[in-house]
Amino acid sequence: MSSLSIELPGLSLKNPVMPASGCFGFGKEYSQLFDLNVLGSMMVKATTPEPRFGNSTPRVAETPGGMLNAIGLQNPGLEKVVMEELPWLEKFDVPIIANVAGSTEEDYIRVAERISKVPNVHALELNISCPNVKTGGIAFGTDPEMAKELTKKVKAVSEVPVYVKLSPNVTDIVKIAKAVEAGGADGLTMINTLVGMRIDLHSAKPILSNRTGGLSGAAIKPVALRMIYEVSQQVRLPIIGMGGIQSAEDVIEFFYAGASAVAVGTQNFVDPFVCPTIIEELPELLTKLGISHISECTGRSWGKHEQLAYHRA
Amino acid sequence: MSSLSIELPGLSLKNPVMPASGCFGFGKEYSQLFDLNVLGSMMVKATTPEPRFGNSTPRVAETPGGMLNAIGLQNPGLEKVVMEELPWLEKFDVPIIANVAGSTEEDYIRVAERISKVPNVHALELNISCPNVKTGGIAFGTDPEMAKELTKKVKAVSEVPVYVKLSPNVTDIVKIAKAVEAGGADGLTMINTLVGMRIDLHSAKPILSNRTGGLSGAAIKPVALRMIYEVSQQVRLPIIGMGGIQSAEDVIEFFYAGASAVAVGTQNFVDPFVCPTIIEELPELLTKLGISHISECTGRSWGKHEQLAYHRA
Amino acid sequence: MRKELCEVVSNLCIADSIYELTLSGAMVNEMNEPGQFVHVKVSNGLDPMLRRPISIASINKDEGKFTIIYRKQGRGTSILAEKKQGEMVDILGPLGNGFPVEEAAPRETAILVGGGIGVPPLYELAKQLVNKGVQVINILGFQNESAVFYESKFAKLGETYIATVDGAYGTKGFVTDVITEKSINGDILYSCGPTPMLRALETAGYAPKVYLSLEERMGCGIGACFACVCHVKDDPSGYAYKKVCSDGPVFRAGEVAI
Amino acid sequence: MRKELCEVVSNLCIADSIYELTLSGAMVNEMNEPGQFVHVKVSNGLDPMLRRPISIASINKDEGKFTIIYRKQGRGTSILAEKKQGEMVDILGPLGNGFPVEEAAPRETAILVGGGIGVPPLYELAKQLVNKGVQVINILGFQNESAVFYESKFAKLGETYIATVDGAYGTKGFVTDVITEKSINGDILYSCGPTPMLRALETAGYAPKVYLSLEERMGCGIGACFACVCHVKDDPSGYAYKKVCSDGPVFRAGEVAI
Ligand SMILES: Cc1cc2nc3c(=O)[nH]c(=O)nc-3n(C[C@H](O)[C@H](O)[C@H](O)COP(=O)(O)OP(=O)(O)OC[C@H]3O[C@@H](n4cnc5c(N)ncnc54)[C@H](O)[C@@H]3O)c2cc1C
Ligand SMILES: Cc1cc2nc3c(=O)[nH]c(=O)nc-3n(C[C@H](O)[C@H](O)[C@H](O)COP(=O)(O)OP(=O)(O)OC[C@H]3O[C@@H](n4cnc5c(N)ncnc54)[C@H](O)[C@@H]3O)c2cc1C
Ligand SMILES: Cc1cc2nc3c(=O)[nH]c(=O)nc-3n(C[C@H](O)[C@H](O)[C@H](O)COP(=O)(O)O)c2cc1C
Ligand SMILES: Cc1cc2nc3c(=O)[nH]c(=O)nc-3n(C[C@H](O)[C@H](O)[C@H](O)COP(=O)(O)O)c2cc1C
Ligand code: FES
Ligand code: FES
Repeated sequence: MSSLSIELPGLSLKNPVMPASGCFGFGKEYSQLFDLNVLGSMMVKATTPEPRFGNSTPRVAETPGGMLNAIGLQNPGLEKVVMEELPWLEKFDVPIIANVAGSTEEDYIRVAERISKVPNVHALELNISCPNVKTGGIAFGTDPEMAKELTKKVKAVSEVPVYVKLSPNVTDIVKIAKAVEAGGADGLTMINTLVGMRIDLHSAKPILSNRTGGLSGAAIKPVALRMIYEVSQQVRLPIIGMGGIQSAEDVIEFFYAGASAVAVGTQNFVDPFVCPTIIEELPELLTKLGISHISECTGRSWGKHEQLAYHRA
Repeated sequence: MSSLSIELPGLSLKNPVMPASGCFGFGKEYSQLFDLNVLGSMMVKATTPEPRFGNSTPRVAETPGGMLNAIGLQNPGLEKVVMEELPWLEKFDVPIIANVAGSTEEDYIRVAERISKVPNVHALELNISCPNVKTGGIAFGTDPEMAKELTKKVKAVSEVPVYVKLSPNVTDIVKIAKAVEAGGADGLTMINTLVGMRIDLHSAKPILSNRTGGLSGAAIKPVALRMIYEVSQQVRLPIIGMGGIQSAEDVIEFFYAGASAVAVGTQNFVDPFVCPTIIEELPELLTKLGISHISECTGRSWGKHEQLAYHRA
Repeated sequence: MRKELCEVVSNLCIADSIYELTLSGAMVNEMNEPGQFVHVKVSNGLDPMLRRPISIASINKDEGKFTIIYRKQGRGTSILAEKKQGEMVDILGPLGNGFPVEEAAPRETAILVGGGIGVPPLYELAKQLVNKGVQVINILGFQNESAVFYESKFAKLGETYIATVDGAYGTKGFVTDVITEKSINGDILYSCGPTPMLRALETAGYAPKVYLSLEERMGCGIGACFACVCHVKDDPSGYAYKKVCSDGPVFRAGEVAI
Repeated sequence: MRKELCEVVSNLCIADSIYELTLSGAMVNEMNEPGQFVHVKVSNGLDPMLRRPISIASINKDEGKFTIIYRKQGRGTSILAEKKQGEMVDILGPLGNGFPVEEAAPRETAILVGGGIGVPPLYELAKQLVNKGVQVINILGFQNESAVFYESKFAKLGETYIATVDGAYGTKGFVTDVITEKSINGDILYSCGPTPMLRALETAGYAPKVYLSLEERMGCGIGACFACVCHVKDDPSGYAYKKVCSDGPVFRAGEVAI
């Protein structure tokens, strides 16, 4: 048995490391650099019912230890994702987590229903936390009642387990987590980006044409860890953790906080090989730390690891 | 007329740059390094009615581009601050902003009433946003109604203008800002720290003995800018901006976002001369940008500068 | 495309704030088109975090070297300017699609129009065109005299005109002023430079075929993050797009909205 | 106390992961007490951000140089280990209050007990004590043989015993085992090292006067941020405190809770 295999609702993963949604497209580009088969899973770009162009450029800005993005959920639309992007990924032995987005409840339901039927989609990630679109997105993720209702409705139509992606831009993330748990979510993914901004010194105008954007990268790691630490102690759902992960050490820190798997976002842009590198380094790091299986790390900072036998593959 | 002088409620400042509360003690230590008279103002360490020891150590942890602190409002208590610390500062021509903290409404009122009578205290900073204490602190800063009531009560006893320090750990910071405006605040200071966490790789325990702490430093700059940008467009109160400021360029960015003055926190630890350096560099930077007075920068990113004549000294 | 630690062969200041960095690495063998770029990690660690896209200015396959030319500007390029011979720099490349040399036939005339830090990729282009027997006319615009670089290198490859904004050197004004003044025309025009310049060239009709290299803020640099998209011109749906990093940075004039 | 760019004179690996960094700078003239420390900015910019506190191991006023010895551990000390001769390092110092040399009278015996990276500040202390005519006995504990450093330097100043945890070199066990085994006693004991070691020494009563150097995570390093406080011992109010950075790092045993 590998020290990295993980069982999560809908997902039998050879390892708990995957690229985060929006930071890896639908895998094609990175497949030119390494064999995608090494990945535990893959969170593909958000899909909406219709194709979207997203926001005007500039869409990214650098910040200290991080970056802002305001892509605005650009994607080729449900039809193309289901007919072209996902089938292309079938040649890899990688269960896909499809990121579901929209402006209205109906949008989410439409995408979830259809995309959850695609054979290599093993789970959905309900994106109720995108800060870069005018309607939908984060509005669902900051209101517990809306989050719960949406989760329920998506659960009702989805053929695969549903993970809900939480926004960190809330006063009480535990409240939202409990609401989506009550709505029937199978798991959580957290965190999406913090809303931030940069202003150009010379023009005095926001660098992003959308003005604000989502802050990601190493800078947000402590916020992600804190939220996972809090939520993992209050809900029973497994958490796929993300937010600033750069290294195998970071992965362990996320597990200690309470995560059962992790996703890597921004760091793919800095080092396109970050996922395979982390996957390669993890077993040795575990040995060094005297840990026989990575699942034993989950929640260790607050003493959860004793209860976790069921997580192992 | 200097290009840096600024008039704010209670504060006639030779320049708009000051150390942030908790990052400069009561000035004594830094006075060994430079003449405090260069400072526009000084936000001194939080004061509570009784002396406080604060949390156990470790109280600080480094994070990518930032740091966590969980000091827990350690301070010598109202009596000593009023009788020793503040009088010591009288030899400097620097109006002091006293940071007022507590566990209960009564605590805040007691400190505010007494400290606002000290001659060199020209304004209060109501700290309803400390994330590192079990009672009070952030609880007031995340509930609009409580924030408003507390502001009202402190205003009723204070002999100097009251600035309220906002917490970024909220879903809607504009709502809190409007509440304290309705409560009679004279200004806002923002932002306090984001709640974050780090876990030690070897012990698997949180690095901070308080487990979570407040994230400050460059990493949070984009979050601070975004919140100041949003709030400054929705309330009429002047804002003293802070969060990750490291340079004169950063100061201008905060003004563009909507700040009328700025405070520098964490960077004092990295470079104890950061405040005098920024103050020295600002006039030249303004010239380079073709700006004759720094107050013209306030809110420039959203077009406020035309209305701002009244801010000038 | 590969990620490689390339060794600094030299890093020279060749004009006011302009640096010429020559690197050696195996990726040279994959560099085929002029106008491609590399994505440079200027420092280990976080500060700064993102890679910087810089065009390939010159390729030397025999010696396994290539050159990039950049303006020292913000934090990233300032750190790059400090690199010393023998240091290793983390490079992702070659990236994108460059200028189509095959679109110019031998003995045809190609007009190469560069503005500021848009000049560098035209140098490798000029070399390859001349190699193929195409006649090149180079029109290079700079802010002022101290910013001029590579004039003599271009002059060796073909007629070369310089424009400076203040007129203290070369023609006063913009590259378009040179073209009009000297009544230059050709079979094909290639250009790289500031967007207003590219817009002017797109509509001016100085040549039947026009290729433009665009710039956009980038994340991944390889087509995965959707940071650098532009609209396809005359697209009724409004959601057709091209990525500057992987579909471009060079596009045929009229292909995308600039 | 001042902030100064100090030049690297040398930076040598002297034991497994242990580096000896010699710097030159005017702040040497302010270094009076052994046991003070400097606050080191290991890189420009953000990565890492905070300064690192490192004890002063040796002061050479004549040549305007001082030495610090550190274990390469995390990101900060790893970057420090890369510094080359001639590079400049941003140092804030000297900071804190060191070991009181004046508490030992000539011809008295001082026991110096160091553990691991607590050993360095004892070297300057030993020099100053010997200079004053105090007899020193050095007891230095290390993890294992490859971590041992400065043994011969200490031996030149006085009787020197080494303890290693695995016993492959010197006495097997802890520094306290050496003291017991050799029945060492003296008029004054100075120590720096891991907290459990300091605790053991505090209560053991090996000498009538005991001074201990503490470690704590720091922010400012100068007494302004309250990061590094410890409780004052036997304080009924519970809020009396000392700051390790500015009141310490050296305290008389019994003064603060460790
Ligand atoms: C395809 C392409 C080719 C390029 N070729 C060259 C070249 O050959 N020589 C050259 O000097 N410059 C070139 N540039 C521009 C170069 O990328 C920027 O000058 C550089 O990124 C600035 O980095 P900085 O750290 O100095 O500036 P900062 O302002 O500190 O950079 C902050 C962030 O903004 C981005 N950014 C800033 N300006 C630009 C810009 N003009 N274009 C894209 N991103 C920007 C940076 O990459 C970084 O992410 C090219 C850009 C692109 C897209
Ligand atoms: C007064 C004093 C004197 C010291 N003298 C020496 C010395 O002479 N030689 C030596 O090798 N070490 C000494 N240390 C310990 C040294 O400060 C740490 O080893 C160093 O900060 C680790 O930095 P890093 O970047 O390698 O580790 P990281 O773990 O990456 O550091 C992360 C953060 O934790 C802090 N930190 C980590 N370990 C310690 C520690 N043990 N004490 C305080 N802060 C820590 C760092 O300063 C930094 O802020 C001393 C500490 C203090 C307080
Ligand atoms: C360029 C970019 C695009 C993103 N697009 C999406 C998206 O489409 N759907 C989504 O749920 N999250 C999206 N995210 C958020 C990431 O999936 C991730 O939650 C966040 O970036 C934090 O992780 P990181 O710090 O490792 O990047 C995007 C992030 C970036 C940087
Ligand atoms: C060590 C430390 C102690 C702080 N103590 C206080 C405090 O007592 N009262 C307060 O209102 N804010 C306190 N803060 C918050 C700062 O005043 C400031 O709002 C925050 O650090 C963001 O600014 P910065 O990024 O420039 O540090 C403290 C911050 C730090 C790092
Ligand atoms: S930069 Fe990522 S798609 Fe072009
Ligand atoms: S480190 Fe700031 S008070 Fe000691």
